[in-house]
Amino acid sequence: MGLAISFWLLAAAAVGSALAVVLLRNVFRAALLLISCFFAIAGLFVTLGADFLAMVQVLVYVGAIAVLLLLAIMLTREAATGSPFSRWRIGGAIASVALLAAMIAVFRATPWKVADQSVVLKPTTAELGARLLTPESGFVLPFEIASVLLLAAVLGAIVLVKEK
Amino acid sequence: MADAKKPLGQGILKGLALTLKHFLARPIITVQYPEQTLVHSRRLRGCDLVWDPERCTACCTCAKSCPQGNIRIETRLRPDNTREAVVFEIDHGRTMFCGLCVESCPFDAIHMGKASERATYSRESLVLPKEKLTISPERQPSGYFRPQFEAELPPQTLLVYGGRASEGPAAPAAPAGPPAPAGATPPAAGAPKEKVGVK
Amino acid sequence: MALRTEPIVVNMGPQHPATHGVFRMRVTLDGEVITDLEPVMGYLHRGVEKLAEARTYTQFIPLTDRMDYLSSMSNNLAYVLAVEKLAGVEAPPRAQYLRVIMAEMMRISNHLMAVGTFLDDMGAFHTPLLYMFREREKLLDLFEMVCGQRLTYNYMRIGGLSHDIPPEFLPALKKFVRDMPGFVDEYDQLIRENEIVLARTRGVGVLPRALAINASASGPVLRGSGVKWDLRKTDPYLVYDKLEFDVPTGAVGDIYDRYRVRIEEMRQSVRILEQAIERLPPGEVRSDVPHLVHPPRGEVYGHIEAPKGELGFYLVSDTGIAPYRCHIRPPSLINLTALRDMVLGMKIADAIITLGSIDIVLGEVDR
Amino acid sequence: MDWLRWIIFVVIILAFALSFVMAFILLERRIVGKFQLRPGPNRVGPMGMLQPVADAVKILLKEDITPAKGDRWVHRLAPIVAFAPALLVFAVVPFQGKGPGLGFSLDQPAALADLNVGVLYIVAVSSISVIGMIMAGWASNNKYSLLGAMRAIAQMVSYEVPLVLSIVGIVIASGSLSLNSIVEAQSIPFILLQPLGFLIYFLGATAEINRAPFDLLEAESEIVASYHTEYSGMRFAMFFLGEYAYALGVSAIVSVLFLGGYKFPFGLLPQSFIWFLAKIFLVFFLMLWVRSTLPRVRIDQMMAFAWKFLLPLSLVNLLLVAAEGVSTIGFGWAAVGINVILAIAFVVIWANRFYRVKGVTVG
Repeated sequence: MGLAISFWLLAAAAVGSALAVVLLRNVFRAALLLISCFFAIAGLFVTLGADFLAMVQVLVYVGAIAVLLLLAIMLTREAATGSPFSRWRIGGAIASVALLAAMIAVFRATPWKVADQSVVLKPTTAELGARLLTPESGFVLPFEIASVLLLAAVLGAIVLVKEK
Repeated sequence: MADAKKPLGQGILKGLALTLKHFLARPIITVQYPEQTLVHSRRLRGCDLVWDPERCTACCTCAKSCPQGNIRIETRLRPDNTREAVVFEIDHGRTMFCGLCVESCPFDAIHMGKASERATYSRESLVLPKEKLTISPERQPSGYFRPQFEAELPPQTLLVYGGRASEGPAAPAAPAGPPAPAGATPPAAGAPKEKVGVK
Repeated sequence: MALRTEPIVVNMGPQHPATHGVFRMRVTLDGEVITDLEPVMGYLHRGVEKLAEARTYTQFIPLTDRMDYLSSMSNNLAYVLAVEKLAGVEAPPRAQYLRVIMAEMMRISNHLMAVGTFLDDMGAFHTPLLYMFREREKLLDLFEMVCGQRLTYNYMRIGGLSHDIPPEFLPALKKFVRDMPGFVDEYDQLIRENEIVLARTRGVGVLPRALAINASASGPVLRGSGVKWDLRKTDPYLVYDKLEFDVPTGAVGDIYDRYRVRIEEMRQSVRILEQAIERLPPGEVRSDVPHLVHPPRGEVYGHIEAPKGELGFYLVSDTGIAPYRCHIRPPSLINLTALRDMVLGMKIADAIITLGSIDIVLGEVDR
Repeated sequence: MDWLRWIIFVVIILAFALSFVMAFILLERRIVGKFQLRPGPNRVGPMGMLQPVADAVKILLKEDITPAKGDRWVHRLAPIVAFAPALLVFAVVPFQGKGPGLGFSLDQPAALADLNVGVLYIVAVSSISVIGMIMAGWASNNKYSLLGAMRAIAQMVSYEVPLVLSIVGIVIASGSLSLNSIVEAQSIPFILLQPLGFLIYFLGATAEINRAPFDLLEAESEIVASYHTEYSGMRFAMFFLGEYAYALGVSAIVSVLFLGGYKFPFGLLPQSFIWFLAKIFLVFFLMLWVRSTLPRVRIDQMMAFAWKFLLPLSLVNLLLVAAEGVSTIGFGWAAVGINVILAIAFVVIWANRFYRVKGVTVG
């Protein structure tokens, strides 16, 4: 019961702020609402019993990505009055509709596993770690590849900045 | 120039050691003003000018010597052919207490006051006519350019001696090196209020 | 799409915590880097030079107190020396020695304030400042003893001093002179080798030697750039030629050098004080100069090594009781003109401490 | 009755946080005053104890100003966003552990929620406050505020990295993300076991909460009051209290992670929240001591310090702890000896390297 109420509240908050992000003219406020959307999603993770994921959602999306986004906006001129790229409006609309269609198609095609009704709140961190890093689970290679990829990205960034 | 060969971080550590030493060992050096006061210099040019009508011959030297033109005098010839000041007015809000009038007075009729607490609520009340300029218990002259007063005033307390009086054999021998603790320790709350010297 | 960044123009002052008064800087920033700096002054202009024309020579002395209010005694001294030169009078020997004593006490007091506030600008949360104020208060006490006030002394007179010192002055000064080197060591322990101070100040706000000379800088700013120029040595006045002292100079001309020069000058001032106390002759402190001086027609430029640099008074006399024209060469103003060259390409935080290291007093800059 | 427990703890945490924040404000001024040979505020109440109250009353009576061209709503919300995370941190801080203690015994750890992702929670929550600062900096329509906010971002993003890496060492040593388990795991306080980690965490946290010598964010000599230049009255007070609440939070977290929280060192005395509070004061005193001695670093030096000094050292620390974890050394007294020596060696070597490199700090 409590979980259901919080789910609907968080879902409404997430959808509402997501809509506001798209519709607001003021980019800075849009970015702030994006943050609130991230929070709502973190809350949804909590209702699903994914505590680790919720914390990482806040840490990564709110603490890092959103902050960098805000930095970029602050460095932009006339951010308050809207995007200078509005003339690509039609193309943007087509792209988003296409993306939406693709996503709906994928959603419908995926065979979703439905958990049984009672969500048990138990620590997930250890299990996640085991899933990621034990040989049996088979995620070791992807995990390592991801880290190599990140390293390459970091090095690339350094090389790009280094020129002067 | 700092030596680049010294181990790194020792500068910061030395500073930290010094502040900690001060934190632990040094007494508080500030004077807790309303409870404690230091005795001013005997030559203090306080925020007052004191006028002695008995001695004044209304010669207006003070008014002429004032850089601000701040002393207003109107004089009158007495029947015995001497002069007296009918109006003698000083705007204490405008004077800069340079003391030139005191210095120039040939008859020692105007003195610097030794008061230092003269706050009022209005500028008008700072314009003092001659009735209010005379010597009174709260308007005492200081020894500025008046050696006859200077000798009677108490000696100044000096922070060099840790807030003690400036003369006499009691002046303590200097402990070599830093520092001289000054002032008494601040009174703890509720402790009897301590008076160092006079106001 | 071309990437371009726009500079921000930040207006610092006239009401700003770090501009030491009502000084204003229009700083153009590229991120945190200064690309342009335009000093704007005049907020404290009181027309002191014009006021001099409406005062007698003596009456102007208290107004000089209000120029560089952190070294009033030196202002007094520079002015009375100029007038004495103009009127052709000289102070008696005792007065000359006492003037040296006052000027050197003033130099210590001013440098304590300069270094303290400069470290404050660097963010050292008042601790060095308050340690330095501890000693400055003692000096102010001594000034109060001789002339009755702690800030605006009005102690020098044309042809001498207003009074002789009280008998208890010399013992107190001796005690101060004995203690002071220990305190200077304490300041050194606190900040001299502090790595943060070194990192912030070395190589920052550099005023090269040639530029310092061309900008007509003087005082610790010039000596920090490695120029051994001190009017006490190069154009001795009073009895400085009879006293032994060194002129500390810096090597690079950065902020650290200026800070070190000030600290070393304090030590040298203590040395001068020791000698001056020892040799202080008895006698009069004021030669027989009438209250209203009528100098002969002519013009004169008198200058001294004030704590902040060369303080000069240019006076023209038309034989009247007041100067026909008075012009002041304030060291702060001239040193300040080099600010822009020192800070271009630096970070905004460097500009603040560079300004602090020049040691300006707006009362003097704007007069 | 879970909800009853929650209400009780919310009240306890609020009372604890607010009273300690008040105490910290007073203590900071008194202690820094003592460092500077002056008494500090001692006028209001006995020993100046009512000074924070007087300040609060004064500040509440001030007019609440919003800049005319600022973003009104963002400007109003910013202090709340900046302040709230400071209180949220305390939700997972254990005041006393399960079992018998000094005076009374508990059947479960005294924390609002002993989250099993407690450490992550703290890191996540404390990274939110920067958004409040950005909002304030943006909405004030003031260049000082904007510069301050940009500094805030640079500072937060940089220092988060070594900060989290140093916590990972703790997590490896204790084998848990729950703060209570971390305290329980400290039969030897982690400050001895991981001195390098403590140094990195303390320096990083000092930077994150903008205290000297990393208080660039509110370098009043440069950018006046930074992001809260345009704030007044109640809203300014929230920023101000928030800063102290973070200082309290960091003191509490350092006590929990490195000093053994509510445990008396080496278990000589029974556990109690008293030790925890004492440790908080100790850490705070350390911050004040540093603040009253050191001048401020410059922005580029601060960034260099995070990336070129703290980050490599935190990686070294992580490697060291991990190696000890998998090897036979384990986390006993042998590790303490090795780590203390290695920590000093690494810091000295790396500091020399960092400091002497031309163009890094010495121009």
